[in-house]
Amino acid sequence: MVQDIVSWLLIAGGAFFVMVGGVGLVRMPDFFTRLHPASVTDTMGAGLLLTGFMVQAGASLVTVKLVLILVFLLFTSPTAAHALAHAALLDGLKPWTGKKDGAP
Amino acid sequence: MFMAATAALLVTIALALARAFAGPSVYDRVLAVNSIGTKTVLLIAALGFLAGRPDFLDISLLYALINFVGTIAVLRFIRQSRAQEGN
Amino acid sequence: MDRKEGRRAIEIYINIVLLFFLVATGLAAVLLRNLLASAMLLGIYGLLMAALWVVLDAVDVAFTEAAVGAGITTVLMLLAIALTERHEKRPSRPPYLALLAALVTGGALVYATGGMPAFGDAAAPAHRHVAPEYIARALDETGVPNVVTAVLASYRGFDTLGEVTVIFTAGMGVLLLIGVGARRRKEGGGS
Amino acid sequence: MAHATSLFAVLYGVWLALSGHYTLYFLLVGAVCVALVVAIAMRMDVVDREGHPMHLTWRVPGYWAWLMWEIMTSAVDVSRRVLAPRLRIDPVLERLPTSQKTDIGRAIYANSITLTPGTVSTDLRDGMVQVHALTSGAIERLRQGEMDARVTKLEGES
Repeated sequence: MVQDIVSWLLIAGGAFFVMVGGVGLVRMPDFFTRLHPASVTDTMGAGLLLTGFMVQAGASLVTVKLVLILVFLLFTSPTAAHALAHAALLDGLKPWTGKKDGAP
Repeated sequence: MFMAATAALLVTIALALARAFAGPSVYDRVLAVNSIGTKTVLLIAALGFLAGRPDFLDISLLYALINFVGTIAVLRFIRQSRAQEGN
Repeated sequence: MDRKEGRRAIEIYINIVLLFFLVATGLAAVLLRNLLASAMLLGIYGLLMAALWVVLDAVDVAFTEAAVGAGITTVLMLLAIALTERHEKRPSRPPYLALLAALVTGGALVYATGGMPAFGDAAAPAHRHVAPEYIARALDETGVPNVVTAVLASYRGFDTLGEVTVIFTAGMGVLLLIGVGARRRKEGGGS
Repeated sequence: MAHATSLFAVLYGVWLALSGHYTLYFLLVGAVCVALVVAIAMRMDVVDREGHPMHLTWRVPGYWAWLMWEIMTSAVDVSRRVLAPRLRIDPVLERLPTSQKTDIGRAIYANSITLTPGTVSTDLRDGMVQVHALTSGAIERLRQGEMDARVTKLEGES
Protein backbone atom coordinates (compact mmCIF):
# COMPACT_ATOMS: atom_id res chain seq x y z
CA MET A 1 0.00 0.00 0.00
CA VAL A 2 2.71 2.45 1.03
CA GLN A 3 4.67 1.15 -1.93
CA ASP A 4 1.81 2.04 -4.24
CA ILE A 5 1.44 5.55 -2.85
CA VAL A 6 5.16 6.27 -3.08
CA SER A 7 5.44 5.00 -6.63
CA TRP A 8 2.27 6.87 -7.60
CA LEU A 9 3.76 10.12 -6.32
CA LEU A 10 7.07 9.49 -8.10
CA ILE A 11 5.38 8.62 -11.39
CA ALA A 12 3.03 11.60 -11.18
CA GLY A 13 6.02 13.86 -10.54
CA GLY A 14 7.91 12.29 -13.42
CA ALA A 15 4.94 12.70 -15.75
CA PHE A 16 4.74 16.36 -14.75
CA PHE A 17 8.41 17.07 -15.45
CA VAL A 18 8.31 15.15 -18.73
CA MET A 19 5.44 17.34 -19.91
CA VAL A 20 7.19 20.51 -18.73
CA GLY A 21 10.12 19.55 -20.93
CA GLY A 22 7.79 19.09 -23.89
CA VAL A 23 6.11 22.45 -23.32
CA GLY A 24 9.50 24.14 -23.01
CA LEU A 25 10.67 22.50 -26.22
CA VAL A 26 7.82 24.21 -28.06
CA ARG A 27 7.74 27.47 -26.16
CA MET A 28 11.35 28.59 -25.85
CA PRO A 29 12.53 31.18 -28.37
CA ASP A 30 15.69 29.58 -29.78
CA PHE A 31 17.69 26.38 -30.00
CA PHE A 32 19.97 27.04 -27.03
CA THR A 33 17.15 27.91 -24.66
CA ARG A 34 15.31 24.80 -25.81
CA LEU A 35 18.17 22.65 -24.58
CA HIS A 36 17.36 23.51 -20.97
CA PRO A 37 13.80 22.19 -20.73
CA ALA A 38 14.93 19.12 -22.67
CA SER A 39 17.45 18.48 -19.93
CA VAL A 40 14.67 18.81 -17.30
CA THR A 41 12.91 15.90 -19.02
CA ASP A 42 16.05 13.82 -19.32
CA THR A 43 17.08 14.18 -15.68
CA MET A 44 14.05 14.81 -13.49
CA GLY A 45 11.36 13.35 -15.73
CA ALA A 46 13.21 10.15 -16.56
CA GLY A 47 14.66 9.87 -13.05
CA LEU A 48 11.34 10.15 -11.24
CA LEU A 49 9.46 7.92 -13.69
CA LEU A 50 12.06 5.16 -13.60
CA THR A 51 12.37 5.40 -9.81
CA GLY A 52 8.59 5.09 -9.60
CA PHE A 53 8.73 1.98 -11.77
CA MET A 54 11.51 0.59 -9.57
CA VAL A 55 9.41 1.01 -6.43
CA GLN A 56 6.60 -0.78 -8.22
CA ALA A 57 8.85 -3.64 -9.37
CA GLY A 58 10.44 -4.19 -5.97
CA ALA A 59 13.70 -6.08 -5.51
CA SER A 60 14.06 -8.02 -8.76
CA LEU A 61 15.94 -8.23 -12.02
CA VAL A 62 13.50 -5.69 -13.43
CA THR A 63 14.76 -3.09 -10.97
CA VAL A 64 18.35 -3.80 -11.97
CA LYS A 65 17.43 -3.17 -15.60
CA LEU A 66 15.62 0.04 -14.70
CA VAL A 67 18.72 1.22 -12.83
CA LEU A 68 20.82 0.41 -15.91
CA ILE A 69 18.47 2.40 -18.15
CA LEU A 70 18.61 5.36 -15.77
CA VAL A 71 22.40 5.21 -15.58
CA PHE A 72 22.69 5.06 -19.39
CA LEU A 73 20.35 8.03 -19.75
CA LEU A 74 22.19 10.07 -17.12
CA PHE A 75 25.55 9.35 -18.74
CA THR A 76 24.57 9.83 -22.36
CA SER A 77 22.12 12.74 -22.25
CA PRO A 78 24.61 15.41 -21.10
CA THR A 79 27.13 14.18 -23.66
CA ALA A 80 24.54 14.41 -26.42
CA ALA A 81 23.38 17.85 -25.24
CA HIS A 82 26.96 19.10 -25.08
CA ALA A 83 27.74 17.74 -28.55
CA LEU A 84 24.59 19.38 -29.92
CA ALA A 85 25.30 22.77 -28.40
CA HIS A 86 28.96 22.61 -29.39
CA ALA A 87 28.11 21.70 -33.00
CA ALA A 88 25.48 24.45 -33.22
CA LEU A 89 27.90 27.07 -31.92
CA LEU A 90 30.65 25.97 -34.30
CA ASP A 91 28.12 26.19 -37.09
CA GLY A 92 27.57 29.85 -36.25
CA LEU A 93 24.11 29.65 -34.69
CA LYS A 94 23.74 32.80 -32.57
CA PRO A 95 22.17 32.43 -29.13
CA TRP A 96 19.04 34.52 -28.59
CA THR A 97 19.48 37.18 -25.93
CA GLY A 98 15.99 38.62 -25.75
CA LYS A 99 17.07 42.16 -26.54
CA LYS A 100 14.79 42.79 -29.52
CA ASP A 101 11.56 41.62 -27.87
CA GLY A 102 12.02 44.08 -25.02
CA ALA A 103 11.96 41.37 -22.37
CA PRO A 104 12.31 42.62 -18.81
CA MET B 1 -0.95 4.97 -12.72
CA PHE B 2 1.13 3.70 -15.63
CA MET B 3 -1.64 5.08 -17.77
CA ALA B 4 -0.90 8.58 -16.51
CA ALA B 5 2.77 8.15 -17.33
CA THR B 6 1.92 6.81 -20.80
CA ALA B 7 -0.44 9.70 -21.49
CA ALA B 8 2.14 12.26 -20.37
CA LEU B 9 4.78 10.65 -22.57
CA LEU B 10 2.48 10.60 -25.60
CA VAL B 11 1.63 14.28 -25.10
CA THR B 12 5.32 15.12 -24.84
CA ILE B 13 6.10 13.13 -27.98
CA ALA B 14 3.42 15.17 -29.76
CA LEU B 15 5.00 18.41 -28.57
CA ALA B 16 8.47 17.26 -29.64
CA LEU B 17 7.03 16.22 -33.01
CA ALA B 18 5.71 19.75 -33.42
CA ARG B 19 9.23 21.02 -32.78
CA ALA B 20 10.66 18.54 -35.28
CA PHE B 21 8.20 19.70 -37.96
CA ALA B 22 8.76 23.39 -37.28
CA GLY B 23 12.56 23.30 -37.07
CA PRO B 24 13.80 25.87 -37.90
CA SER B 25 17.45 24.77 -37.70
CA VAL B 26 18.80 21.25 -38.18
CA TYR B 27 19.89 21.27 -34.54
CA ASP B 28 16.33 21.86 -33.35
CA ARG B 29 15.34 18.76 -35.27
CA VAL B 30 18.21 16.68 -33.90
CA LEU B 31 17.22 17.84 -30.41
CA ALA B 32 13.64 16.81 -31.11
CA VAL B 33 14.72 13.38 -32.37
CA ASN B 34 16.95 12.86 -29.35
CA SER B 35 14.14 13.98 -27.08
CA ILE B 36 11.61 11.67 -28.71
CA GLY B 37 14.16 8.89 -28.38
CA THR B 38 14.38 9.40 -24.63
CA LYS B 39 10.62 9.51 -24.40
CA THR B 40 10.30 6.31 -26.42
CA VAL B 41 12.66 4.59 -23.99
CA LEU B 42 10.41 5.65 -21.13
CA LEU B 43 7.25 4.90 -23.11
CA ILE B 44 8.31 1.32 -23.80
CA ALA B 45 9.18 0.84 -20.14
CA ALA B 46 5.76 2.22 -19.13
CA LEU B 47 4.01 0.05 -21.73
CA GLY B 48 5.82 -2.98 -20.36
CA PHE B 49 4.40 -2.33 -16.93
CA LEU B 50 0.99 -1.47 -18.36
CA ALA B 51 0.88 -4.83 -20.13
CA GLY B 52 2.26 -6.60 -17.07
CA ARG B 53 5.33 -7.74 -19.01
CA PRO B 54 8.38 -5.86 -17.79
CA ASP B 55 10.59 -7.97 -20.10
CA PHE B 56 10.11 -5.12 -22.54
CA LEU B 57 12.82 -3.31 -20.63
CA ASP B 58 15.48 -4.93 -22.79
CA ILE B 59 14.24 -2.90 -25.74
CA SER B 60 14.29 0.26 -23.66
CA LEU B 61 17.86 -0.47 -22.78
CA LEU B 62 18.83 -1.06 -26.41
CA TYR B 63 17.10 2.17 -27.35
CA ALA B 64 18.85 4.25 -24.75
CA LEU B 65 22.12 3.22 -26.39
CA ILE B 66 21.04 3.51 -30.03
CA ASN B 67 19.59 6.94 -29.40
CA PHE B 68 22.91 8.19 -28.10
CA VAL B 69 25.00 6.63 -30.85
CA GLY B 70 22.53 7.97 -33.43
CA THR B 71 22.72 11.53 -32.12
CA ILE B 72 26.51 11.52 -32.09
CA ALA B 73 26.63 10.03 -35.60
CA VAL B 74 24.25 12.71 -36.94
CA LEU B 75 26.28 15.50 -35.37
CA ARG B 76 29.54 14.13 -36.73
CA PHE B 77 27.98 13.93 -40.14
CA ILE B 78 26.66 17.50 -40.03
CA ARG B 79 30.04 18.80 -38.93
CA GLN B 80 31.85 16.89 -41.65
CA SER B 81 29.52 18.01 -44.42
CA ARG B 82 29.68 21.62 -43.25
CA ALA B 83 33.46 21.46 -43.31
CA GLN B 84 33.30 20.14 -46.88
CA GLU B 85 31.00 22.95 -47.95
CA GLY B 86 33.39 25.45 -46.40
CA ASN B 87 36.35 24.76 -48.65
CA MET C 1 -11.65 -10.19 -16.68
CA ASP C 2 -12.94 -6.64 -16.53
CA ARG C 3 -9.46 -5.34 -15.97
CA LYS C 4 -8.19 -7.19 -19.02
CA GLU C 5 -10.94 -5.73 -21.19
CA GLY C 6 -9.99 -2.27 -19.93
CA ARG C 7 -6.38 -2.86 -20.85
CA ARG C 8 -7.35 -3.87 -24.38
CA ALA C 9 -9.33 -0.65 -24.76
CA ILE C 10 -6.38 1.39 -23.51
CA GLU C 11 -4.04 -0.36 -25.91
CA ILE C 12 -6.35 0.51 -28.78
CA TYR C 13 -6.22 4.19 -27.81
CA ILE C 14 -2.42 4.08 -27.59
CA ASN C 15 -2.36 2.41 -31.01
CA ILE C 16 -4.54 5.11 -32.50
CA VAL C 17 -2.39 7.89 -31.08
CA LEU C 18 0.82 6.26 -32.28
CA LEU C 19 -0.64 5.64 -35.75
CA PHE C 20 -1.70 9.28 -35.91
CA PHE C 21 1.85 10.35 -35.03
CA LEU C 22 3.20 7.98 -37.69
CA VAL C 23 0.97 9.43 -40.41
CA ALA C 24 1.86 12.99 -39.41
CA THR C 25 5.59 12.18 -39.38
CA GLY C 26 5.38 10.43 -42.73
CA LEU C 27 3.52 13.32 -44.35
CA ALA C 28 5.95 15.86 -42.95
CA ALA C 29 8.92 13.81 -44.17
CA VAL C 30 7.45 13.78 -47.68
CA LEU C 31 6.47 17.44 -47.72
CA LEU C 32 9.72 18.90 -46.39
CA ARG C 33 12.20 19.83 -49.11
CA ASN C 34 15.14 19.79 -46.72
CA LEU C 35 16.45 16.24 -47.03
CA LEU C 36 18.37 16.38 -43.77
CA ALA C 37 15.14 17.20 -41.96
CA SER C 38 13.37 14.38 -43.76
CA ALA C 39 16.08 11.95 -42.67
CA MET C 40 15.62 13.08 -39.06
CA LEU C 41 11.87 12.60 -39.35
CA LEU C 42 12.34 9.10 -40.69
CA GLY C 43 14.45 8.38 -37.61
CA ILE C 44 11.50 9.49 -35.50
CA TYR C 45 9.26 7.30 -37.67
CA GLY C 46 11.43 4.29 -36.79
CA LEU C 47 11.23 5.09 -33.08
CA LEU C 48 7.44 5.43 -33.15
CA MET C 49 7.10 2.28 -35.23
CA ALA C 50 9.11 0.32 -32.68
CA ALA C 51 6.88 1.64 -29.88
CA LEU C 52 3.90 0.46 -31.91
CA TRP C 53 5.42 -3.02 -32.28
CA VAL C 54 5.80 -3.14 -28.51
CA VAL C 55 2.12 -2.32 -28.05
CA LEU C 56 1.29 -5.09 -30.52
CA ASP C 57 3.39 -7.52 -28.41
CA ALA C 58 5.91 -8.07 -31.24
CA VAL C 59 8.92 -7.49 -29.01
CA ASP C 60 11.45 -9.09 -31.32
CA VAL C 61 10.30 -7.04 -34.29
CA ALA C 62 10.57 -3.96 -32.10
CA PHE C 63 14.19 -4.88 -31.42
CA THR C 64 14.95 -5.06 -35.11
CA GLU C 65 13.06 -1.88 -35.84
CA ALA C 66 15.00 -0.07 -33.12
CA ALA C 67 18.36 -1.17 -34.44
CA VAL C 68 17.64 -0.98 -38.18
CA GLY C 69 14.80 1.52 -38.59
CA ALA C 70 15.92 4.12 -36.10
CA GLY C 71 19.65 3.44 -36.08
CA ILE C 72 21.30 2.13 -39.22
CA THR C 73 18.80 3.52 -41.74
CA THR C 74 19.24 7.07 -40.45
CA VAL C 75 23.00 6.83 -40.70
CA LEU C 76 22.80 5.36 -44.23
CA MET C 77 20.42 8.13 -45.31
CA LEU C 78 22.77 10.76 -43.95
CA LEU C 79 25.68 9.19 -45.80
CA ALA C 80 23.62 9.15 -48.99
CA ILE C 81 22.75 12.83 -48.52
CA ALA C 82 26.40 13.62 -47.89
CA LEU C 83 27.26 12.08 -51.26
CA THR C 84 24.49 13.86 -53.15
CA GLU C 85 22.39 16.92 -52.40
CA ARG C 86 20.94 18.54 -49.32
CA HIS C 87 17.79 19.84 -50.92
CA GLU C 88 15.22 18.01 -52.94
CA LYS C 89 14.76 19.38 -56.47
CA ARG C 90 11.26 20.31 -57.55
CA PRO C 91 9.97 17.78 -60.08
CA SER C 92 9.75 19.17 -63.61
CA ARG C 93 6.18 17.92 -64.04
CA PRO C 94 3.55 16.72 -61.57
CA PRO C 95 4.21 13.03 -60.79
CA TYR C 96 0.73 11.78 -61.67
CA LEU C 97 1.92 8.32 -62.70
CA ALA C 98 3.71 7.80 -59.37
CA LEU C 99 0.63 9.03 -57.52
CA LEU C 100 -1.55 6.59 -59.43
CA ALA C 101 0.80 3.69 -58.73
CA ALA C 102 0.91 4.57 -55.03
CA LEU C 103 -2.87 4.88 -54.79
CA VAL C 104 -3.50 1.57 -56.59
CA THR C 105 -0.94 -0.31 -54.47
CA GLY C 106 -2.21 1.28 -51.27
CA GLY C 107 -5.81 0.57 -52.19
CA ALA C 108 -5.01 -3.06 -52.97
CA LEU C 109 -3.22 -3.49 -49.64
CA VAL C 110 -6.08 -1.91 -47.68
CA TYR C 111 -8.54 -4.15 -49.56
CA ALA C 112 -6.39 -7.20 -48.77
CA THR C 113 -6.51 -6.53 -45.01
CA GLY C 114 -10.18 -7.54 -45.20
CA GLY C 115 -9.07 -11.11 -45.91
CA MET C 116 -6.65 -11.34 -43.01
CA PRO C 117 -7.50 -13.24 -39.81
CA ALA C 118 -8.34 -11.10 -36.78
CA PHE C 119 -5.43 -9.75 -34.75
CA GLY C 120 -4.28 -12.34 -32.21
CA ASP C 121 -6.57 -15.04 -33.63
CA ALA C 122 -5.17 -18.36 -32.41
CA ALA C 123 -6.99 -20.22 -35.20
CA ALA C 124 -5.25 -18.28 -37.99
CA PRO C 125 -3.47 -20.53 -40.53
CA ALA C 126 -0.07 -19.09 -39.66
CA HIS C 127 -0.48 -20.20 -36.05
CA ARG C 128 -1.61 -23.75 -36.76
CA HIS C 129 1.22 -25.14 -38.87
CA VAL C 130 4.56 -25.61 -37.11
CA ALA C 131 4.28 -22.79 -34.57
CA PRO C 132 2.65 -24.88 -31.80
CA GLU C 133 5.37 -27.51 -32.23
CA TYR C 134 8.10 -24.91 -31.90
CA ILE C 135 6.52 -23.37 -28.83
CA ALA C 136 6.10 -26.76 -27.19
CA ARG C 137 9.51 -28.22 -27.97
CA ALA C 138 11.95 -25.33 -28.54
CA LEU C 139 13.33 -25.21 -25.02
CA ASP C 140 13.89 -28.97 -24.80
CA GLU C 141 15.31 -29.41 -28.26
CA THR C 142 17.56 -26.36 -28.54
CA GLY C 143 18.09 -25.13 -24.99
CA VAL C 144 17.35 -21.56 -26.08
CA PRO C 145 14.92 -19.75 -23.76
CA ASN C 146 13.60 -17.33 -26.42
CA VAL C 147 11.37 -19.12 -28.97
CA VAL C 148 11.98 -16.59 -31.73
CA THR C 149 15.72 -16.94 -31.31
CA ALA C 150 15.37 -20.74 -31.26
CA VAL C 151 13.49 -20.69 -34.57
CA LEU C 152 15.87 -18.25 -36.25
CA ALA C 153 19.15 -19.65 -35.01
CA SER C 154 18.36 -23.35 -34.73
CA TYR C 155 15.35 -24.59 -36.71
CA ARG C 156 16.10 -22.20 -39.56
CA GLY C 157 19.82 -22.00 -38.93
CA PHE C 158 20.93 -22.40 -42.54
CA ASP C 159 18.32 -19.94 -43.71
CA THR C 160 19.63 -17.40 -41.23
CA LEU C 161 23.21 -18.10 -42.27
CA GLY C 162 22.22 -17.25 -45.83
CA GLU C 163 20.50 -14.06 -44.75
CA VAL C 164 23.47 -12.98 -42.69
CA THR C 165 25.74 -13.59 -45.67
CA VAL C 166 23.52 -11.44 -47.87
CA ILE C 167 23.44 -8.63 -45.32
CA PHE C 168 27.19 -8.84 -44.79
CA THR C 169 27.79 -8.60 -48.52
CA ALA C 170 25.39 -5.68 -48.81
CA GLY C 171 27.15 -3.92 -45.94
CA MET C 172 30.53 -4.41 -47.59
CA GLY C 173 29.11 -3.05 -50.84
CA VAL C 174 27.74 0.05 -49.12
CA LEU C 175 31.03 0.67 -47.35
CA LEU C 176 32.96 0.33 -50.60
CA LEU C 177 30.60 2.68 -52.44
CA ILE C 178 30.77 5.30 -49.72
CA GLY C 179 34.54 5.01 -49.52
CA VAL C 180 34.86 5.54 -53.27
CA GLY C 181 32.41 8.45 -53.19
CA ALA C 182 34.21 10.20 -50.37
CA ARG C 183 37.53 9.96 -52.18
CA ARG C 184 36.11 11.21 -55.46
CA ARG C 185 34.25 14.07 -53.80
CA LYS C 186 36.99 16.61 -54.42
CA GLU C 187 35.53 18.77 -57.17
CA GLY C 188 32.73 20.01 -54.88
CA GLY C 189 29.19 20.48 -56.07
CA GLY C 190 27.29 20.98 -52.78
CA SER C 191 24.25 23.23 -52.86
CA MET D 1 45.72 -5.38 -15.68
CA ALA D 2 43.72 -4.13 -12.71
CA HIS D 3 41.66 -2.05 -15.10
CA ALA D 4 41.02 -5.04 -17.35
CA THR D 5 39.90 -7.14 -14.37
CA SER D 6 37.56 -4.44 -13.15
CA LEU D 7 36.17 -3.90 -16.65
CA PHE D 8 35.55 -7.65 -16.88
CA ALA D 9 33.71 -7.57 -13.56
CA VAL D 10 31.53 -4.63 -14.59
CA LEU D 11 30.66 -6.11 -17.99
CA TYR D 12 29.93 -9.54 -16.53
CA GLY D 13 27.72 -7.88 -13.94
CA VAL D 14 25.75 -6.24 -16.75
CA TRP D 15 25.51 -9.58 -18.57
CA LEU D 16 24.16 -11.29 -15.46
CA ALA D 17 21.65 -8.49 -14.91
CA LEU D 18 20.38 -8.70 -18.48
CA SER D 19 20.42 -12.46 -18.96
CA GLY D 20 18.13 -13.78 -16.25
CA HIS D 21 19.04 -17.40 -17.10
CA TYR D 22 21.54 -18.86 -14.72
CA THR D 23 22.49 -22.29 -16.03
CA LEU D 24 26.12 -23.32 -16.22
CA TYR D 25 26.08 -23.17 -20.01
CA PHE D 26 24.83 -19.58 -20.20
CA LEU D 27 27.18 -18.44 -17.45
CA LEU D 28 30.13 -19.87 -19.37
CA VAL D 29 29.03 -18.39 -22.71
CA GLY D 30 28.68 -15.03 -20.98
CA ALA D 31 32.14 -15.23 -19.49
CA VAL D 32 33.65 -16.08 -22.88
CA CYS D 33 31.82 -13.19 -24.60
CA VAL D 34 32.85 -10.69 -21.95
CA ALA D 35 36.45 -11.90 -22.07
CA LEU D 36 36.40 -11.42 -25.83
CA VAL D 37 35.10 -7.86 -25.47
CA VAL D 38 37.76 -7.04 -22.88
CA ALA D 39 40.44 -8.50 -25.15
CA ILE D 40 39.23 -6.35 -28.06
CA ALA D 41 39.09 -3.28 -25.83
CA MET D 42 42.68 -3.94 -24.73
CA ARG D 43 43.78 -4.28 -28.33
CA MET D 44 42.10 -0.96 -29.05
CA ASP D 45 44.06 0.47 -26.14
CA VAL D 46 41.07 2.01 -24.41
CA VAL D 47 41.41 0.12 -21.11
CA ASP D 48 43.24 2.65 -18.98
CA ARG D 49 42.82 5.16 -16.19
CA GLU D 50 40.86 7.53 -18.38
CA GLY D 51 38.53 5.06 -20.07
CA HIS D 52 37.77 3.23 -16.87
CA PRO D 53 38.41 5.54 -13.91
CA MET D 54 38.09 3.08 -11.06
CA HIS D 55 40.17 5.24 -8.74
CA LEU D 56 37.16 7.55 -8.49
CA THR D 57 34.71 4.83 -7.46
CA TRP D 58 34.67 5.42 -3.72
CA ARG D 59 34.25 9.17 -3.84
CA VAL D 60 31.54 9.21 -6.49
CA PRO D 61 28.38 8.39 -4.45
CA GLY D 62 28.74 11.41 -2.19
CA TYR D 63 29.18 13.69 -5.17
CA TRP D 64 26.18 12.15 -6.93
CA ALA D 65 23.99 12.78 -3.90
CA TRP D 66 24.98 16.44 -3.92
CA LEU D 67 24.53 16.68 -7.71
CA MET D 68 21.09 15.11 -7.50
CA TRP D 69 19.95 17.76 -5.05
CA GLU D 70 21.39 20.43 -7.33
CA ILE D 71 19.54 18.92 -10.31
CA MET D 72 16.25 18.87 -8.41
CA THR D 73 16.35 22.49 -7.30
CA SER D 74 17.36 23.79 -10.71
CA ALA D 75 14.81 21.54 -12.47
CA VAL D 76 12.06 23.08 -10.34
CA ASP D 77 13.39 26.55 -11.18
CA VAL D 78 13.49 25.88 -14.92
CA SER D 79 10.02 24.28 -14.83
CA ARG D 80 8.62 27.35 -13.12
CA ARG D 81 10.08 29.56 -15.83
CA VAL D 82 8.76 27.28 -18.60
CA LEU D 83 5.23 27.33 -17.21
CA ALA D 84 5.09 31.02 -16.23
CA PRO D 85 2.66 32.98 -18.42
CA ARG D 86 5.46 35.40 -19.34
CA LEU D 87 8.85 33.97 -20.27
CA ARG D 88 11.25 35.38 -17.68
CA ILE D 89 14.57 34.30 -19.13
CA ASP D 90 17.78 36.15 -19.96
CA PRO D 91 20.07 33.62 -21.63
CA VAL D 92 23.81 34.23 -21.46
CA LEU D 93 26.87 32.59 -22.98
CA GLU D 94 30.00 32.87 -20.91
CA ARG D 95 33.43 31.35 -20.31
CA LEU D 96 34.29 30.21 -16.81
CA PRO D 97 37.60 28.98 -15.41
CA THR D 98 37.98 25.39 -14.22
CA SER D 99 40.27 24.28 -11.41
CA GLN D 100 40.59 20.57 -12.29
CA LYS D 101 43.99 19.18 -13.13
CA THR D 102 43.06 16.21 -15.33
CA ASP D 103 40.98 15.87 -18.47
CA ILE D 104 38.64 13.47 -16.79
CA GLY D 105 38.04 15.93 -13.96
CA ARG D 106 37.18 18.67 -16.44
CA ALA D 107 34.91 16.27 -18.33
CA ILE D 108 33.05 15.43 -15.11
CA TYR D 109 32.67 19.13 -14.37
CA ALA D 110 31.37 19.94 -17.86
CA ASN D 111 28.97 17.00 -17.80
CA SER D 112 27.70 18.01 -14.37
CA ILE D 113 27.03 21.49 -15.71
CA THR D 114 25.09 20.04 -18.62
CA LEU D 115 23.21 17.56 -16.45
CA THR D 116 21.94 20.40 -14.27
CA PRO D 117 18.91 21.93 -15.99
CA GLY D 118 19.37 25.58 -16.82
CA THR D 119 23.03 25.34 -17.78
CA VAL D 120 24.68 23.60 -20.73
CA SER D 121 28.41 23.41 -21.34
CA THR D 122 29.11 24.21 -24.96
CA ASP D 123 32.88 24.14 -25.20
CA LEU D 124 35.80 22.95 -23.13
CA ARG D 125 39.37 23.92 -23.89
CA ASP D 126 42.43 25.67 -22.47
CA GLY D 127 41.15 25.04 -18.96
CA MET D 128 38.04 27.14 -19.60
CA VAL D 129 34.50 25.90 -19.96
CA GLN D 130 31.98 27.81 -22.05
CA VAL D 131 28.49 27.69 -20.60
CA HIS D 132 25.11 28.64 -21.98
CA ALA D 133 22.68 29.43 -19.18
CA LEU D 134 18.96 30.10 -19.28
CA THR D 135 19.26 32.88 -16.72
CA SER D 136 22.08 35.05 -15.45
CA GLY D 137 21.24 33.74 -11.96
CA ALA D 138 22.23 30.22 -13.00
CA ILE D 139 25.60 31.38 -14.30
CA GLU D 140 26.12 33.44 -11.14
CA ARG D 141 25.67 30.26 -9.09
CA LEU D 142 28.28 28.48 -11.19
CA ARG D 143 30.67 31.38 -10.88
CA GLN D 144 30.54 31.09 -7.10
CA GLY D 145 32.39 27.83 -7.76
CA GLU D 146 30.82 25.27 -5.41
CA MET D 147 30.40 22.68 -8.15
CA ASP D 148 33.88 23.37 -9.47
CA ALA D 149 35.40 22.90 -6.00
CA ARG D 150 33.44 19.71 -5.40
CA VAL D 151 34.56 18.15 -8.69
CA THR D 152 38.18 19.08 -7.93
CA LYS D 153 37.82 17.40 -4.55
CA LEU D 154 36.27 14.35 -6.22
CA GLU D 155 39.16 14.19 -8.64
CA GLY D 156 41.53 14.12 -5.68
CA GLU D 157 45.27 14.48 -5.89
CA SER D 158 46.15 10.87 -6.66
